[in-house]
Amino acid sequence: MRVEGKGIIDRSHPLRFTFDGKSYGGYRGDTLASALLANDVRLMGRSFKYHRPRGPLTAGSEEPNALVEIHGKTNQTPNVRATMLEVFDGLDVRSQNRMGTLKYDLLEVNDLLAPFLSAGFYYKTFMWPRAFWERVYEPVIRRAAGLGSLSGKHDEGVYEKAWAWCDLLVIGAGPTGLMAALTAARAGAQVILADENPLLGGRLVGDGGTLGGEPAAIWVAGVEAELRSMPNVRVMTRTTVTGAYDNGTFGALERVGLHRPARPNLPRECFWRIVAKRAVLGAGALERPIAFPDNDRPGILLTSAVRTYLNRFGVVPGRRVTIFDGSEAGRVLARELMAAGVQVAAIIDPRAEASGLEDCPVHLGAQVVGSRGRLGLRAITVRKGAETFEIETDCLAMSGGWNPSLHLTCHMNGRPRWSEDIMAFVPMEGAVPGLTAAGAAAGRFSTHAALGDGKAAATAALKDLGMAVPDLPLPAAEDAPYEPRALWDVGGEGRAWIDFANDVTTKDVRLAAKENYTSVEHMKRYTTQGMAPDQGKSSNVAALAVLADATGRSIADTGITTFRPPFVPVSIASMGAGGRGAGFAPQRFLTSDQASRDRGAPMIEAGLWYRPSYFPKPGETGWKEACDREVGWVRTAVGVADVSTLGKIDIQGRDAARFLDFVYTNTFSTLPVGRVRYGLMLREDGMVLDDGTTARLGENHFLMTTTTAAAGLVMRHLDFVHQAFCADWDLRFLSVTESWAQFAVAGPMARALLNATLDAPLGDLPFMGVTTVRVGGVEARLFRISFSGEEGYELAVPTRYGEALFRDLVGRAETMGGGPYGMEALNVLRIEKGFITHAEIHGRVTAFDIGMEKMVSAKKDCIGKAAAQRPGLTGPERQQLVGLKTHAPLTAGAHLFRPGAVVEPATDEGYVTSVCWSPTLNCWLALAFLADGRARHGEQIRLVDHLRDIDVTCEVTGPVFLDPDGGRMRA
Amino acid sequence: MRLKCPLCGERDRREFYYSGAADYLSRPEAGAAPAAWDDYLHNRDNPAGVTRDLWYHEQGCAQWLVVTRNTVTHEITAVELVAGRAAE
Amino acid sequence: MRYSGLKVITEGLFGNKGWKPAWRNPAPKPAYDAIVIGGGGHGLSTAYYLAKNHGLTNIAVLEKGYLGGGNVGRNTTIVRANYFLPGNQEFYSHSLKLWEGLESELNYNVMHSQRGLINLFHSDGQRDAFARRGNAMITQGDDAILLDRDGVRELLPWLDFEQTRFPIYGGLLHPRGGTARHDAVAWGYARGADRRGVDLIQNCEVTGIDIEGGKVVGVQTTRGPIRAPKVGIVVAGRSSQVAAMAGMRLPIESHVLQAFVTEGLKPVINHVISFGMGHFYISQSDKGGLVFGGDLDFYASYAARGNLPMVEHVMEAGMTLMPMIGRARVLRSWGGIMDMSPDGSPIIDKTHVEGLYLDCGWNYGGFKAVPASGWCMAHLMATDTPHEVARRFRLDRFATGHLLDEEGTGSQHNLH
Amino acid sequence: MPELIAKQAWAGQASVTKAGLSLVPLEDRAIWSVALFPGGAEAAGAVLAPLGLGFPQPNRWVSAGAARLVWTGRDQAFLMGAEPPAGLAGAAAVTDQSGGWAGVALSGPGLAQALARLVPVDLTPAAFPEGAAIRAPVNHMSAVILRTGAEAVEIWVFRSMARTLWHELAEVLDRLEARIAIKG
Repeated sequence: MRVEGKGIIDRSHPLRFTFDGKSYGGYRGDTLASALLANDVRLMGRSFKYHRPRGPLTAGSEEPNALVEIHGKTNQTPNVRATMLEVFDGLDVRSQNRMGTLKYDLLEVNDLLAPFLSAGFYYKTFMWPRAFWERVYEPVIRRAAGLGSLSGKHDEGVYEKAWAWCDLLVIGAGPTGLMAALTAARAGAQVILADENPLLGGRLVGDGGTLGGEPAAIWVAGVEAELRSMPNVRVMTRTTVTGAYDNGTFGALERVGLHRPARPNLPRECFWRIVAKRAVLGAGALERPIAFPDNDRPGILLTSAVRTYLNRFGVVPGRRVTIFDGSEAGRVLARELMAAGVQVAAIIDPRAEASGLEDCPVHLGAQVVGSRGRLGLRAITVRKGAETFEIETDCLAMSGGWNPSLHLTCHMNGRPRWSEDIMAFVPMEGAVPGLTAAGAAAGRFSTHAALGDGKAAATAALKDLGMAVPDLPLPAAEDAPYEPRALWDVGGEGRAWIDFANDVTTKDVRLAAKENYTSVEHMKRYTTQGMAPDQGKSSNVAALAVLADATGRSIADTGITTFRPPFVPVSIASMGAGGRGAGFAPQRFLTSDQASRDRGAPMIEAGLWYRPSYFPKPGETGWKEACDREVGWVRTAVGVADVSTLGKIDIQGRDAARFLDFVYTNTFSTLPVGRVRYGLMLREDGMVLDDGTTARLGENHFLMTTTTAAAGLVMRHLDFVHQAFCADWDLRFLSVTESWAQFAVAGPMARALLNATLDAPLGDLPFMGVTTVRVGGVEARLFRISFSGEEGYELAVPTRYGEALFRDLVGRAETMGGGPYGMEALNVLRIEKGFITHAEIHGRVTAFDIGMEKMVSAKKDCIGKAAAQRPGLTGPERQQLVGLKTHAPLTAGAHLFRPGAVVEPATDEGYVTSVCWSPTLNCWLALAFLADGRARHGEQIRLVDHLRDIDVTCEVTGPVFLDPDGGRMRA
Repeated sequence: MRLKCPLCGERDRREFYYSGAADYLSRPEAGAAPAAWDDYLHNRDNPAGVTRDLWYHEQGCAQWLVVTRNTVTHEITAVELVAGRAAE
Repeated sequence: MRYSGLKVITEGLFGNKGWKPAWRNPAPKPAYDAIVIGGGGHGLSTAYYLAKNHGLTNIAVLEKGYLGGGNVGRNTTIVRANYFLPGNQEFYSHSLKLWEGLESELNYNVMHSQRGLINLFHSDGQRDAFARRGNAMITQGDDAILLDRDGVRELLPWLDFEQTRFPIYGGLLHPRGGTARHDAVAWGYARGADRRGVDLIQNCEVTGIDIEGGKVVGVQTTRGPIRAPKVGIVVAGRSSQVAAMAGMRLPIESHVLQAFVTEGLKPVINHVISFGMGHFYISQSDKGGLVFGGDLDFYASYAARGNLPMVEHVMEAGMTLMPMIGRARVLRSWGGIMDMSPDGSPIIDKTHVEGLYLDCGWNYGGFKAVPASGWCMAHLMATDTPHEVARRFRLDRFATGHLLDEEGTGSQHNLH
Repeated sequence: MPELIAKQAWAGQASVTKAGLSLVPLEDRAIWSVALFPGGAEAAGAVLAPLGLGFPQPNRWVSAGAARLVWTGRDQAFLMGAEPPAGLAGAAAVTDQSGGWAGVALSGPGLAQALARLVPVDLTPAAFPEGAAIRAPVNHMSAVILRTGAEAVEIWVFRSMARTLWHELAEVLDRLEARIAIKG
């Protein structure tokens, strides 16, 4: 119910939302949980395993129970914490993990079957009959498990990623964080203050006490105003720091647009990478529940949560409140409730001696040992000595003490230390270099300690950074000593929940111990404690305590499981922002791109580039027809193709030739100026890295080409060889791939086309020659090289002329009975000629395997030469490049067997790497690797492709099918 | 993780390519015994502690770097240019 | 104690009070017939098969932490036999067959779920490479189906088929591929080994290997010296350190591999799916979490934790391939320490020390290998001869060039 | 004989103003890589001095009139907006990069916020002052970024990636504008 006069919600902004189709009212500033509780709705979810009715336990991001689905126009978001979801007009929320309605969930039957569903039960059954696992058991289990649902539709939401840098990152804007931020801000440091709530203040908001003699909210507002006015401070609300990574890098999730209706271009969330020189962890502490039978009913909350609902939202989750708390905090809550006109039925205090309270019965030396109420709390059972009695209540506030929020200090393997003083784990110092835990996060709980700690942590950090720090006065604040509590489990027969989210009870932990899953990690994994959406935030210590008790060890000796990033769950979409659609990798476009698209060419991806697959003509039925036509053009007339994607590396210096001799297997120092040579490059392990041609443009000037796919790889390799082994040589090189547009002109009429195009007729340019020419007045480079086997040239012009030249060349080719050709034709042309690509040089082949061992110069060392001589890389068992020829269709990826042999691994002799239908030779061709293949030309071999049901016999040939002497290229 | 490139300054790990231990800098002489090549290419101290390894500032200055760092804590204690070694 | 559905019911009716410890906590004896260093998946299965297949029961597993605390408890649980190089294909084929009988073998439900694994491809070249793989798998006796784009769409209609950056061309479906519950595998082998008399000794770190005259005679541990004529090193993640105790320098570099799990969700992904153009693979656990991962962080590390660049890369790849998972939230990320070898394949071999054996270099393929690795390591330790399906996993193959490089990326350890 | 019409990297691309930021495509200009050979610094310096350009320190750029010399790597700079003077040849490898790069100018009060969405380097004025130039990624693309004014930078990427660069920057501006709208 809503309490008048309490809370800092904006009552001037009423709004309406729906929960499970029913409309409710709330105010701006409400969370879904507070708004529903204000409407007396306590039941908000169903538990994971037993489908127990559940309401909120907390008022924060650690909420284990109140998880809901948000439904939008195009999508839905599962597992949203009702305690963090800010309501807005039109918000459509539905409960999840139920079969039927939230009130009548058919899977509640699991709760009756609980005796058979104890920890790890599934490891002991469902084993027979074997085939039933995938068919019966697993589908049933899977359907029952899980929480909310994804829609199965693409997430069309907008997400963002960003970077931020600062001197000091302050995590949490409670008293610790505010004081730390203010100290650093006044010192002039670059400060980022991040808090996951929409409001600053932390527990100062939830507890609503005083500071410096005024209501805490006034002090908070003053600090906030000052911080927001300073250019060196960035205040990030709704921002949870989710992970601590190396060298001062933090991940943080900002909920940018989740608290309001969707708006075009407005990110839902932004994932921040914050780089901080120093950080202060002022994340506060999380309160612990107490395990007693049936402690999970809606209406049973943590003391701090009840206080937050009262002070921040003006809401009480019931009308008759009881409090189970062994500290003065319970008394404070009782007074606050009574002052607000709420009835407090009783305080149950396990301590034998403690203060009383006016107008409220206090049961000392008592414990809550049970509860009643199917869909929400109606009564609790209290045991005091030998006596048990029931108290009617619809809201129980409980507190088992506090755990410092030290999660981030574990992200880099820091191991928290058990403190008997506060009966809790405290952070290991220095666990995250540069980060200091302060205030409650360090186990110092009073407001005064938090303020002082925040100031001290900031001061130390700034001194580290060499900055002068002003001495800020601390406002007077509560400084009560912390009363450590060690009541984890009241015992008793019923099921007492430890991990609400994963339905783990004290019995489960004890069973794990009994079965010798006694390592804390074994217990966690066997019971699944701590593996639910809340990562065990509220259950961790209680589980350890019960395990310690069951195994007769201390908690310190039992140890703790590790908290891993992220601190709160983070959407895949936010951390993957930018990946959707085409954003995963940059798109690279050729200068001829538009010209190719104008001709209807389908574009395919190749090494980030888009290249035309083929150029369709009206009346053609598919790619193959177009491809055959384009191949025909090159074989009989002339074809033009954009080959600008090949890597081009400009190499200069007096030692350039010497360098090429070192990185290529063959020799380049002997190459005359004006000539081009094919080169083979190895990795240091002896395998072929890449191949390509290199031209000598001048005595000390070379131009290397690489394959498209390996361009970056080769550059990195050359940089390594240069910098590691010959940095002092007279040598520089640079990629010029982007500076030149380069077009292959190939076919019997290539020279005629060039003569019509170039400013001066082409003289006697020999095969493998290079020269400078002019085209349209523009200086260009002309290489006489061929990847088709025909008389071929590659004409390169500065990139800005690429599109014009392509259109011109294609236009002229068409008047000569040719035209443009795409990747498909290019592939057929090269297979007919036996030229290899990365289909053949796939990283497992040597120069020997592809028949190029003679290209490895005996006269010099080169990268990869030594390792290539290992016995396993040169023996007869190596598979060698061959050609295959037949009239039946072939497939790449098929394997080769001797005709008549049984098809089994032992008889597998090789595989096919590339195939094509050759319109030139009117048969199917393949390149393949075959054991001892070079000695087997002329043999028949059986090609088996199980996947595509192909089984044909082929003739083994040399890899060069067409014009093996190369007469056409040299024509 | 951030590396302080001697030329570009401190940069995020995503700008760098990693290739392995600094052993790759000690290339055997041509004609060295096969065992020397095996060691060079394959065998590693692989310490759980301080190591020296090779990083390439691919998205920056294109320099190869020798980084001294701890494989357990990820603490980085030195970053040097591979090309600068000759001048040492 | 034998586990069964009936046992679960009777125990349930009587308050679950009769369950017995899954294994004992024995004190180390002064000597054993054989010692397995490492109580992870591979070590436990080695011990199990030493006892079961070779009758060696006076043996101990020495674990410095808790059983199953290494990579067997921090992987993405994928089980498959989709290798194409001789040496790998027969080994993983054997392993998958062992998986298929593991529940009844161990009387422990490891939840091996053969839900099918789909490797997507995004170009003609990738299709050809996967076809080569699929044909090798079938020749080996395993299963594979080549799906075209429509075939993939039928199974996974929610992939982004309109995505233009790396369009989906098709996929190689391996129907017998799937997942298993990782911890259960370690626990099942542990319980099975314990029941056959093997001493599983936790919190017992090996600090030295005793060698006399070229023969192993025992080990030094934090719980005292233990003698044994045969010692197996099965400590992926720490192989270099333990092998160094015997004077060996291994062809291993240790790297961190991250993995991720989301909050529980109702069933939405029924296969194991792998992206061909970025580092991303995913499945959904029986509990409902999406379990996924990518590639190494790529720098040598023993920290068992990673950094954001690979986290973001994996998430971006996921959003490229299947944007329907965008609103699932990552609950936890973690890292394992991978023994990366120079060809991406493992080592199961004798060493230069008589009686000292090595099982390491599992790169990030160790989980699915757990049964066969133990089977073959046990065979090697018991008979001093390599098992037929593991005979190519030699320690000297890098020196000799008899490589098993499935990725084709060469001797750089982190590229496999 | 063909008439080759040069095409600008950004032909047809209009400027965008949004979220207080202005995104303007830059005209192609002469770009020459000047990479010093070992020991070539002095000789190159002597040749460049008459142009009013000293060889820049790492992460800096210098200018004289329309000519700039921008650090781009170890002993390497890009000469932009001018043809290389004769005489550099023996001292440095000189390579034409003109037309191989596409540049945009981004300016306005939200500059640092926009850049922080794509570049993993602190480009706030204190860390990236006037006269600074760096090699850094813009999302997944390699780039050269120059501070050209108190609230202005130029970003140059490979020409083939121009469309991707534009798309990513335009998207950032859209989102910043939407963020501004809900603040108001």
